Amino acid sequence: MKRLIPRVITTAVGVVLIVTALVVRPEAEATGGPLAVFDFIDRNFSVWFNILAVFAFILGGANLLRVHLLKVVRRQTDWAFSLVTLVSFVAVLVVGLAKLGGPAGLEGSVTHPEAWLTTVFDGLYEPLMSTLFALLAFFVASAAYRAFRLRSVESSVLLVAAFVVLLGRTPLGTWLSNLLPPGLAFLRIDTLSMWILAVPNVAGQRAVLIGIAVGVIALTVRLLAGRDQRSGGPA
Amino acid sequence: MSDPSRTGLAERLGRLDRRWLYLVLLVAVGVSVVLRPLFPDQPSVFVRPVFERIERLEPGQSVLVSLDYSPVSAPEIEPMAFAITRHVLLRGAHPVFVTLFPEGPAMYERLRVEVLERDFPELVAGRDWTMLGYKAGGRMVINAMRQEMAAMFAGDAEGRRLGDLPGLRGYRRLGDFPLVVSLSSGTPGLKEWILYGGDPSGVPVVGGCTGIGTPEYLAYFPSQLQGILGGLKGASEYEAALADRHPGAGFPRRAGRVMGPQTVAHVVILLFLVLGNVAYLRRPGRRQPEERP
Amino acid sequence: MSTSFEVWIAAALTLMVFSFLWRDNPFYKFAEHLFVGVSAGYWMVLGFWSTLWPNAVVKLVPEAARVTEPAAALPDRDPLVIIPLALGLLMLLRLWPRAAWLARWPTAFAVGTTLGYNLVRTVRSDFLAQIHATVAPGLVIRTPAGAIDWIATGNQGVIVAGTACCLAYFTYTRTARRARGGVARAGLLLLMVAFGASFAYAVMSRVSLLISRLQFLLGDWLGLA
Amino acid sequence: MAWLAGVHWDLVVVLLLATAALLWGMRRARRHGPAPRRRIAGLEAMSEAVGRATEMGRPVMYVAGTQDLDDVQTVASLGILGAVGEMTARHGCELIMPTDRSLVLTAGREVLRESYASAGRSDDFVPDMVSYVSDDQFGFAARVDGVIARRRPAAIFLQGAFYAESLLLAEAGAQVGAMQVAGTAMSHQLPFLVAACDHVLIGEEFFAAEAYLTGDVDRLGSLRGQDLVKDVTIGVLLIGALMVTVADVSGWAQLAWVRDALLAFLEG
Repeated sequence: MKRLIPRVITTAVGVVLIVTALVVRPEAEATGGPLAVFDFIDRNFSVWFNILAVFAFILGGANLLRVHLLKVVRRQTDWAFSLVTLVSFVAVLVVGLAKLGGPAGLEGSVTHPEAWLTTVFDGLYEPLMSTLFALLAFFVASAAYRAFRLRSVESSVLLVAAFVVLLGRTPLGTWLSNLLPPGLAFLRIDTLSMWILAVPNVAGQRAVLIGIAVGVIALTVRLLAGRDQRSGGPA
Repeated sequence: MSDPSRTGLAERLGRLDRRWLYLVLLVAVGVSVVLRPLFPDQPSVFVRPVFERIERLEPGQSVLVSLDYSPVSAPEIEPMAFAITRHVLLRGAHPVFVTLFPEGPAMYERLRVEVLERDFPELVAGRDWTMLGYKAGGRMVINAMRQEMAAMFAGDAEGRRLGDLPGLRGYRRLGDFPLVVSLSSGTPGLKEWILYGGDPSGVPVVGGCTGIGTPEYLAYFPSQLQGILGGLKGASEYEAALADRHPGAGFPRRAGRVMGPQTVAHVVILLFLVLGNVAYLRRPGRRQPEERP
Repeated sequence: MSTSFEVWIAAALTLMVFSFLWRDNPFYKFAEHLFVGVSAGYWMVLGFWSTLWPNAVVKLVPEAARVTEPAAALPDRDPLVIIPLALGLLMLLRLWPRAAWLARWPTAFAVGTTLGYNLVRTVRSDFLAQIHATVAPGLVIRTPAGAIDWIATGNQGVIVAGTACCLAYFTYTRTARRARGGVARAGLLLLMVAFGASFAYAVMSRVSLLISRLQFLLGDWLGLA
Repeated sequence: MAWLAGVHWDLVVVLLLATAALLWGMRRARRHGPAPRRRIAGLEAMSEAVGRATEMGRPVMYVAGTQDLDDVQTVASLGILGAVGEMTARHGCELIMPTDRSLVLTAGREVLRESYASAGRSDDFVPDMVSYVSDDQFGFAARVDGVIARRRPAAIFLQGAFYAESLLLAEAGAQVGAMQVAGTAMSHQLPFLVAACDHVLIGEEFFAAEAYLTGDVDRLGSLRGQDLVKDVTIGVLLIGALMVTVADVSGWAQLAWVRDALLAFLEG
């Protein structure tokens, strides 16, 4: 029983939603009858999932507090930094849940321009986020340096395609292309790089997407048919 | 076996600490952000037809320019709108603006203040250029304009009647225009102008789009779409062509200035690629794991 | 140089994060731990006020709507939100070992909804739509005037054949895979072209993020640019 | 029965045919044993990487993507996690799994508890091997990069749905010399992972990983069914494109009718 019930829940919910997606046409008016049930399911299950996900925050938040509190209490390495996490986490929770700084009481939006939460977002969150994002420029450079080598046929192809497109996006590429005689104009680097993106790249992306869809179908059928004796139950 | 000193260099390059790469990239981009260098640029095969089309306009002809973008993509598209508008006016032609985006009128306002009024103070709205405004409906708007401009627009955005607008005299439907320019960040935009405007009416369509969106439109080039400006690079190429052909005008090169640090970064990364491979090919024996601090 | 307190804070945080490029260090650790605390709290607050409050609390107790909007019309009561709330409570039973097996139910519900919602959408937009896009233009492309556009025709041929080759690469059964050896290999090489090209193409947008960060540091903060 | 007209019959047909192919593959595998499979280097590398981590006395890190449990890739990733968990349990190797979603935290713990139990090492299971960081993609990446720099895992598995943070995680791993196996169906992140990781499971390979790793007969059988579906797809692509062309060029009315029917079917 302990294993059977979760399996039944997964299968029932999954099958009902698939049938719903096959039957309901969102643009059409609900016509009552059997469709009313599917309409209800279509509108509500995703909301329920979201409620569940927010409810799970209790577990996530508890885990975050526990891990960092233990570090502080046990004076483990870097415990002082854990204190930074604890203080900032609790402070933001209080500021946000009590809607401090905005209109009186709990009225108005939590992201009101005058709310303290907005100040926290603009002053701390935003600069941290965009700097982390900017680190990517460096990581792109070092990944390119390491990976794009003439090691095998595959990595050479990767290198050449990347090289052509990179060069095609600079004035240098345009300048070099001008050295080509008119008869070889189709080899111009800017033309070539656009061609790579518009033709082989499209073919590759399409095949990847079609393959993924086949994988998703197989995963869904296996899990819903209960043919997937996963060690961890349905999940 | 090659010269030992060269092998030594190659070996050191191969085991180069990644932090040197970071430092070189940081300094190169940082310096170019401060100095804002302007690199010579030239129109590619995609941009040149757009430039030549507009260069061939007769004084007094009207061009339909559709501002199909929003503030989000303005950093890429707006320099194109500025450069093309300047070019059209420089040729003595008459731009007729429309927009299929609800944010389009705000984009036109920026264009009016920063280009029309600043660079062409002697020109007058309604007489030398026309803004018809925003209409919701995407491709349906284009369909209607193909039949009859008046069916969609009773007048311009400032309330002048269509019949009183000199820029639309003799332009009753889309097919009467010598050229349609769509500056587009998505849907509705360039694709709709090609499929519902250019293809059925035969009017030549050119356009500009974001860098990410470019490959999608290449399928229509060069027969259905006669030319396209792709992202900042396309805008920068156009600005360079404009400065080259009309050196006296002295317009600012907005995209060209941002392209400076971009180009520097690309060249640095290209250099890394070349150095990495030189080191790899010159190394004696098998590949060793690179040094990790 | 800027005189704004906020600009100085943002500049300090920016430098702390960039210091990770050198090595892990106390400044990065500070920024990292601050970021975790602030962002975790921020998302939980948003989750509470934008999902849990309107979709669960207000639907159970309509009067609660007046807490955030005193003038609001009271919505209908929807007692069925008890279901997700009950599932949520079951999840908390994980903390009590003897009832821990009940905590599997909410996970089972979550997995069921995921599979159910995604299958049909994937089949439509990733499977059928991609096949349609490949097949619909045919193999011969014409200009609007009716003449054959040889360049576009060639490109379309490459796309159709290339898609087929790449799909052949994903074959798992060994005998079938051997039979199409060369084709599958061509597919892999084509995938490598696609990956190399889109990597290089994305470099530009990643670099522009760095440029805007450096513009902030060198311009807004130091006043150099 | 007017509502029957609103049913997406083309999708029904596709789903029924695909399901039939998958069930056929499973039945065949049960009767005759699973068909021999081609090697997927990334999957062979996974157990090698766990062994290497054990020898070096350094942990294994598992990241199940950065999306919630409402993404199919996260569900697929939990299946791979189950197999990886059994490997680390058998080797007695430390496993760390930071998550950015609370639902993935609880589901990940359920999966690992089971795989440690089935490896006979229930006592080694510690709930805290799975931890929650932050729902923010970059807050999560900042933390994971820090953990990678400090704990220096010898093996890192990035399996699931990733966005821009993919390269932030993969480069941090490369810098400490970890052996990295990534797997994702996010086509726009594949180029970065291919560049930065030792092995990458591309798209469908990622969904096949669980079958390969567990060696389960039904799952391996369904791979055979997947191959059949792809063969039919390749046929539709080639024959369809050819037929559309012939219909356009020849102008035969009957063929034009077939072409329109096929395209209408594919349009959904």
